[in-house]
Amino acid sequence: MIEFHSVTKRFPDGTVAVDDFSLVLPSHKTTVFVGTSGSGKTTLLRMINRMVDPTSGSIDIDGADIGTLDPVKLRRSIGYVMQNSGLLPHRKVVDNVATVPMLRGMSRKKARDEALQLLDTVGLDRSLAERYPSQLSGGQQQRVGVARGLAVNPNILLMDEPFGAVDPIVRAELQQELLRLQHELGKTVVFVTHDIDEAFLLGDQVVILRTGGKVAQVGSPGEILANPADDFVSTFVGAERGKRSLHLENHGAGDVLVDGDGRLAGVLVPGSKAGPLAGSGASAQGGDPR
Amino acid sequence: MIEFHSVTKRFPDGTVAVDDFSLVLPSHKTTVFVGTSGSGKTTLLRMINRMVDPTSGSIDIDGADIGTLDPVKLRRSIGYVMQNSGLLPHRKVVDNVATVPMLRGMSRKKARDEALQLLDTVGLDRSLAERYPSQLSGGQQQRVGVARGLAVNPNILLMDEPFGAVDPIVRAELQQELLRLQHELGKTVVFVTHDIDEAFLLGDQVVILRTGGKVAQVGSPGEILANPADDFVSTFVGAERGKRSLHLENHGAGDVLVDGDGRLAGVLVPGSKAGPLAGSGASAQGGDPR
Amino acid sequence: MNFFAEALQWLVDPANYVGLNAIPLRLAQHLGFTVVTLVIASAIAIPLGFLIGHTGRGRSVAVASAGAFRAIPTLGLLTLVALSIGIGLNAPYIALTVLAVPPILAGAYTGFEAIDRRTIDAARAVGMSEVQIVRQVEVPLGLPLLIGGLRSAALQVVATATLAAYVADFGLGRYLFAGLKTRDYAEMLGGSILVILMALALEGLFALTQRFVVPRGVLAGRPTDIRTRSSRPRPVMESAIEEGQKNVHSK
Amino acid sequence: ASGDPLGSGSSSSAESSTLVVGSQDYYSNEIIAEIYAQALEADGFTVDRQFRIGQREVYLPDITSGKIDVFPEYTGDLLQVLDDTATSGTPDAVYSALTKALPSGLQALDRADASDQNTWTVTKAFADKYNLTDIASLKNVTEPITVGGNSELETRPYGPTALSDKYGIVTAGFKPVEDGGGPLTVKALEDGDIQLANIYTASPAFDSGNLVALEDPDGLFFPSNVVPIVSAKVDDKAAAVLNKVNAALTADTLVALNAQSVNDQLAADKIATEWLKKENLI
Amino acid sequence: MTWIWANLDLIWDRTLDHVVLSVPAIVLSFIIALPIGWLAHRYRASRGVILTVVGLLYAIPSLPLFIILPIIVGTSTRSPLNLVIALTLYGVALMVRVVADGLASVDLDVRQSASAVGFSTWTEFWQVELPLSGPVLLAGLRVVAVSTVSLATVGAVIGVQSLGSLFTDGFQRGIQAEIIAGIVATVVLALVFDALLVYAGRLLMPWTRSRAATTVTDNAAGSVSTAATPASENRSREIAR
Ligand SMILES: Nc1ncnc2c1ncn2[C@@H]1O[C@H](COP(=O)(O)OP(=O)(O)OP(=O)(O)O)[C@@H](O)[C@H]1O
Ligand SMILES: Nc1ncnc2c1ncn2[C@@H]1O[C@H](COP(=O)(O)OP(=O)(O)OP(=O)(O)O)[C@@H](O)[C@H]1O
Ligand SMILES: [Mg+2]
Ligand SMILES: [Mg+2]
Repeated sequence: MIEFHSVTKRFPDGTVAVDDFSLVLPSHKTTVFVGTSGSGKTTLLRMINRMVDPTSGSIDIDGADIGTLDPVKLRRSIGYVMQNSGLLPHRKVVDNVATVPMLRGMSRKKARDEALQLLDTVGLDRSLAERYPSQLSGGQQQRVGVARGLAVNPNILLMDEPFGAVDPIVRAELQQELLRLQHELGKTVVFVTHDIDEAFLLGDQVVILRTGGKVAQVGSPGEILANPADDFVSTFVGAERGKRSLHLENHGAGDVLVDGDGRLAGVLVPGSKAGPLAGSGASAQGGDPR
Repeated sequence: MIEFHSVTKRFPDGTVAVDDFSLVLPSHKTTVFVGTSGSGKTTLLRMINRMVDPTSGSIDIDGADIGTLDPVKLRRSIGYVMQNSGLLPHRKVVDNVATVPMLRGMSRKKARDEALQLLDTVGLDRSLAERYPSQLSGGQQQRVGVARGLAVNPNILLMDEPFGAVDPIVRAELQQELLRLQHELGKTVVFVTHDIDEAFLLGDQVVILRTGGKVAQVGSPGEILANPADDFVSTFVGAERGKRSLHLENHGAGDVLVDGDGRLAGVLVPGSKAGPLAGSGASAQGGDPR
Repeated sequence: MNFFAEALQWLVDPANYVGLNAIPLRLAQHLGFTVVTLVIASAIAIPLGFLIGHTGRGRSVAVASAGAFRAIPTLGLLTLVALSIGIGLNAPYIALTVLAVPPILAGAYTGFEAIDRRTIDAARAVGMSEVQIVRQVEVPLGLPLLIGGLRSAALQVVATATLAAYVADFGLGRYLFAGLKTRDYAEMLGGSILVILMALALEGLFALTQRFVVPRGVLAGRPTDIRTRSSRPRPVMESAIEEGQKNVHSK
Repeated sequence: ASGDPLGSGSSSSAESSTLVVGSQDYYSNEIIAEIYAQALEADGFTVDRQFRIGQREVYLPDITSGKIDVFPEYTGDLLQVLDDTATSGTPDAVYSALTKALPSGLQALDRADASDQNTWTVTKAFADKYNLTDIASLKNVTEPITVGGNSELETRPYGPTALSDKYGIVTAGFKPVEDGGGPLTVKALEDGDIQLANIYTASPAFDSGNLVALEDPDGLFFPSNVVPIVSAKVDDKAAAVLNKVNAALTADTLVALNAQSVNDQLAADKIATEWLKKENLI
Repeated sequence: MTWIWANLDLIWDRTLDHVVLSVPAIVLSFIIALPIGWLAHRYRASRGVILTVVGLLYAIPSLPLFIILPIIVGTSTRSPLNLVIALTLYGVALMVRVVADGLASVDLDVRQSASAVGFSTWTEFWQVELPLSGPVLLAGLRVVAVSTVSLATVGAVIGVQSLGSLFTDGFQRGIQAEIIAGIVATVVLALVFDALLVYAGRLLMPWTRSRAATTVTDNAAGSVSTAATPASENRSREIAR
């Protein structure tokens, strides 16, 4: 469990990135921070592994104030995945994954063996192990990034827009993969995105931030969509713009669902392939990944 | 009207970017090329203003073979907007917009005056005119890019992933803006994107390309969604993955529409705010741009 | 260090400010020599560098020969040239031009190369002719690196122009040679200090120019609300479908 | 300085029987040094050659500090460096002045007949035109005379100032050619860039017959005979060897040796061996 | 040309002398520049001062430096050590800026992710920043190597034997072949050093090789490699004279 207690972050240049932020992030669940650029998502995330220290307030992990812990040790115990994977370009894939275990003193051989297993876990062929990151596609790089994040079997996994830079189709795949992984592993995931769809798909708890590091709304995806707290949230989730208000339209070959922008959303099918979504659901249902 | 007649492009290194491509792009309509990376979208687009010359085949604009025209003159008569706006970093916003008219011999004063009006057209405050591009946000830069594309009042506007690099929210705004503009101006727009949603929103005619420059399907958004030509198209438009198959789900505060991935798509509303979509529709309906 | 004290004394000695060997005269000669050399070298290197930078052709040849040129010992070249064309300023001009060309050339073409390809592509796409692209886009945007190249060339030429005095009654090098041969170290050190001061002054001048010619838009303020470039890089594109299939196999 | 790991410090090495022979960074000087070295070796001495160690300003400290045991020098040139008040005179006078001026611990052995001294030199054509024979005859010249040579020439007691003071010859200017009267200076003379240059008597440039060294009846220049400067480590036996060699070194010999180096492009050691054999010195 | 065939052993000896002079200078420049460049990179405030002071060294004409250095350092006048020290000074002057720029060229994302996964400052420097600035450092080192080799010839003037001795001697004796041999040998030696450095770079930085082979359009990697070339070329502020 991660707890933010009245955390404020003011950067030396005066920017208030996070303003009096308090929140509990439950264990084994995914919390998603979502918001426009500059709303303090990254700052919040990075305070958890002390890449950034709060100006005031405190953060506890499982009851211990992280301000009292050694930052380097703390970081080695928390998985971190970022956009563009943040892999070390001069190390082979397998060595990238083995980096943190080796920093923690594991022998190179053992760390590499475990790294190979992790490649299986994230669905990467072992034949890629001896390549350099630049020789992989963007989606593959992100998978390696996730594998590295998992390498020390951390309880907490921080993900900063991990799928922000990949093709939409690959992104959808990676999202499903993450749902599957999370279903299996049950980590405490803190996920940052600027894509509300992604937030709703992945988050058990979604935190909508507005510029200046203020919380606009916290809740499960269903709660937010059904009861947006204010106009900002409505706009943000697209409810107001009509994006979320779909209607049926006859359209040559059959009925299609169209949103308020005139955008085709899909077709209405009868059944319910998926289970209930409210509250905790998202991770419990995989759908068909392909 | 732009016509591709059996156009093939083979690059010196042997890559066949476009393979025997024939298509008519109707005037005053938007044609969108959509496809994964490397499918030849950009190459197709750039053949229209002779940034790339076909290896074989020919392209006619309003009946004239462009192969016989002077490339520089041709380009000055066609608007071009690209990702990251392609603005000249060392010129102020207004001078960027005035560039092409001045190249065509317009006086500086007149070109700048017209440029200021164009800023209004694309919804930019005139106070930004004296800034440098790097002092603008990404969305503002793209608007300037569009203004520059419109500066010589071209019949044809080529747009290469113009909104690929901006925030999703800003992107939605820009898309609406483009719909509005197109409604007003009725240019022949050729638009490249890798985002199928964007293609369906903006395109009167959508061309789905597969790697190797082959056409997978051409048609209106409705036609494609209702009758995907093959598995590739299904996968690409997300139909197969279930993304487009929405179903109703009860969900605490009310019924919501959920797709096959378990992703919340929105709520079903009765009315029809929008006109018919099939064939020509998209540009006819603006929604609320903001 | 009384050595330096003597040198300072030499520098302020009024006797060194009169006649044909007066410090101001030597300074003026040295500066003139440096400027002329830079102008000649620029006349050769800048058009060539622009050509290489604009077309991208001949780059590897330029890089390789610049390396070789850099390795040519200037004193050796100077004497060799002087033996065939005689004493006077011509041989030093030639030798020093050889010295100054590589950095200017590199500055010219790297200046062009450092420009975002998309900017040039866009300029071409909106209908600029090649000449217009060079003049209106590449030259202004490439200027900072070109000035940088000129700057390092100037630095080298100022210091090395002392060699002009090897075969001509010219420049601050006269103090160095005269001081060396008569073991008048105060004169030699004083001369060196003058060379260093002139180099410093040129450095400052170039630093200013560089600041002045950098197109303002390139430096001007940070992007305001949205950070397109840094936080939203162009999606890493790939053949998504193919990758999907690969993954099917791997599972 | 003694702790210098890369340095020339063979004087600190254990083999006290080894004699260090040095030479200027000048081919002619190197030939003489090579001759000394080979002669010493032929007599059973061990020799450490430290040749081509720069100009006088660089190596002089090493000679005075005793790091070099044998060094071929030139009487007049060295005397002027050691004593800037010295005046010119006959070769013997200069030689004895030098022996007095040498710092303690150093010794000048017998001087050779061979000398390599400064001259005022003009081209043959120029000499013919104005009927020049000695320095004083320069006053026949009706065109401006530009002087060329190393920088220091300008301020030397035999330089342009002396020409005007002693002979009333006013020169038109000074052009430095920092090659010590080498090929560049000769070329400058031939090109007419300069009319009067300082060239050493032993220069093979005189071989061509295109140059004329003006006579110096008034002793404007210091006679500069070849002389070995030696340290205390050079014992009588070694000194005898060197004196014997020096006795054989005539003025013509030196020019011939230099010509071998320049015209035949032979290396110094070959020239030395050949000459020593020819003179039956080894 | 006959002179060259008759004196190959001499040319070879002078080449060895030249190597002995220039290699220590090149290595020392790198080692000394590393911490100074790191300081300039790490502490923004110190950057201007350090780079200016170091840049001043460029402007010192080599000839007087060779003469004055022994007086200041206390070495013997004609000790090769003087030359090595002087060459090192020039090399450091060049290399400090390169090190600072090289460290700055390391992608911020990579650095941040390294510290995010738990690299300590020290480990991060050695295992991440230093290797990743490798391409820029290499480019700078190549310029240092070439100009050091060129500059070492000036040693001949102060009695330190090197390939420069060939052209001073050839000049005195009017043997053109010898002068040309000296110049050519200098250039060839410089190019050999350059090639060795490039080769060493390939060995030590295998990931830069693989990049060319890849077809993936990776923005981060692309920007690093393209940034490296022009920037480092621009850093060609060598000091051959
Ligand atoms: N080191 C810093 N120094 C000063 N200001 C900073 C720093 N880091 C972030 N900021 C500012 O703090 C605010 C929040 O930044 P943060 O990176 O957390 O936003 P974000 O929500 O992650 O945005 P994005 O979606 O662009 O990644 C922004 O205004 C940003 O400019
Ligand atoms: N100048 C060129 N030389 C060689 N091959 C090229 C060139 N330009 C493009 N290609 C190749 O042609 C193919 C099509 O490229 P194109 O840029 O048209 O694709 P795209 O659909 O626009 O991709 P993206 O979505 O990445 O922009 C690719 O395989 C590309 O590598
Ligand atoms: Mg962020
Ligand atoms: Mg493209």
